[in-house]
Amino acid sequence: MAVRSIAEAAPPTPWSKNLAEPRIDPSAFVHSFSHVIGDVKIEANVIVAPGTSIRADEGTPFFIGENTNIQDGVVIHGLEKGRIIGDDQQEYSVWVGSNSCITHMALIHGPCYIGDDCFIGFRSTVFNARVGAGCIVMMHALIQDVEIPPGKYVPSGAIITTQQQADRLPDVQTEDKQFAHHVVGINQALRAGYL
Amino acid sequence: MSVPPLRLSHNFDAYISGEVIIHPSAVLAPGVILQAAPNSKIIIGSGVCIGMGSILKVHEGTLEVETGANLGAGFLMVGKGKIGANACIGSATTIFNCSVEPGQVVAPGSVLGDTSRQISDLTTATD
Amino acid sequence: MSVPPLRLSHNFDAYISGEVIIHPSAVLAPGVILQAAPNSKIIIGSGVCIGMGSILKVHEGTLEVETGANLGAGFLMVGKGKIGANACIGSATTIFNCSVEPGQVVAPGSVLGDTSRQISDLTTATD
Repeated sequence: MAVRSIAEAAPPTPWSKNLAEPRIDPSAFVHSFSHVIGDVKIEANVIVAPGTSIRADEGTPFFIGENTNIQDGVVIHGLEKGRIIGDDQQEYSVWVGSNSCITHMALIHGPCYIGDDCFIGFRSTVFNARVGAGCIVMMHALIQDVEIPPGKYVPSGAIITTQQQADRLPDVQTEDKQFAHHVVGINQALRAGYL
Repeated sequence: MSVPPLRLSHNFDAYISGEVIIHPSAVLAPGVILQAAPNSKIIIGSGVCIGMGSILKVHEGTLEVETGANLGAGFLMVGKGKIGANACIGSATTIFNCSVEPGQVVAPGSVLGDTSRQISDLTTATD
Repeated sequence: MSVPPLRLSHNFDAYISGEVIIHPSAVLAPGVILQAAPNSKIIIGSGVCIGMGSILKVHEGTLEVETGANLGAGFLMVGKGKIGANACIGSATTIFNCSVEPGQVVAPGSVLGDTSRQISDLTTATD
């Protein structure tokens, strides 16, 4: 489905005079009730649901890898300062890998790296952090100023703000994957409404 | 427990899709999203008040909000269930596949119906 | 405590009089009455949700409802005071000349700020 007029150039600011525009793969679906602003690269088969705000108007650029799913009410934004290194060894304000799921009302605030095959649960916040591939973060969690190794599980309500806490997180288990898969499955059912 | 700050929606319209029945006296704040998948529905009763940026989604069965219920700003409900009459749900609350009794008050920032694995020995894990 | 049943107003519109400032993202359910006397005012913040048939009146000073607060159906507030951000007030609650802290939860049917004489040996006396 064609991207509509919601993909906008970032407004000129004191720190950025160029009006970068989003680059969105034609196979991606960006709902008309969402905002994608500035230097945002969106890869194949990504879904951006209604009510999301992906604004590269301060920290920039953003990358969203293929098959990743950005659910309703998600906000992606970045601080002016601070960059992370993406999987292509370039600098980004926000990198989200492939086959990940950013669920309803999550806040992804750069500088921030989220690897491939990650699940970020309802209303969780990731800010100034790296979340390694295959991590599952449940609901209402806060991840800030840490680097979470790949394959870790963050339970609902956890507040992970020191590296020591991050290093002690348990590994993802099969039941965690099933739960995350269930939540993603719900969204697949609802997707019929968009397309 | 930490929840992202509430933000003002860019969209002053509500986004409604699927079988959604809203009583004419119910009010929806800006940026509300109501979405029912095929073979499921959402029913919003009389006098219901739904706060800014709330999201209600159901993928199977019925999600019903009974008369006089108030859903605070940034409310999120996913899955079937019933919010009882005159219930009052604090802002930034998440409800997953469950119901709230009539007249009940739910603290802001709560999570109801979360059946994911809890880790008791993380000192950082909260209730 | 016994409270009369809430009923849906016949009038879907809110009645507003005096200096009343309402953020555009706030929502008022049907039958809400907001009334500020001369030299007093009412301020309703962003994302606030005011349930059906609620009445807020101030005769001197300021009555403020902060961002994200949720006032259940049939809420009554008389006099100056502040309902703190994200507070959640159960239905049919009465607040008289006092304030509620941010994030606080108030049970339905509560009375706050009642300084009238209590009679302890009446079996009908409530909490």
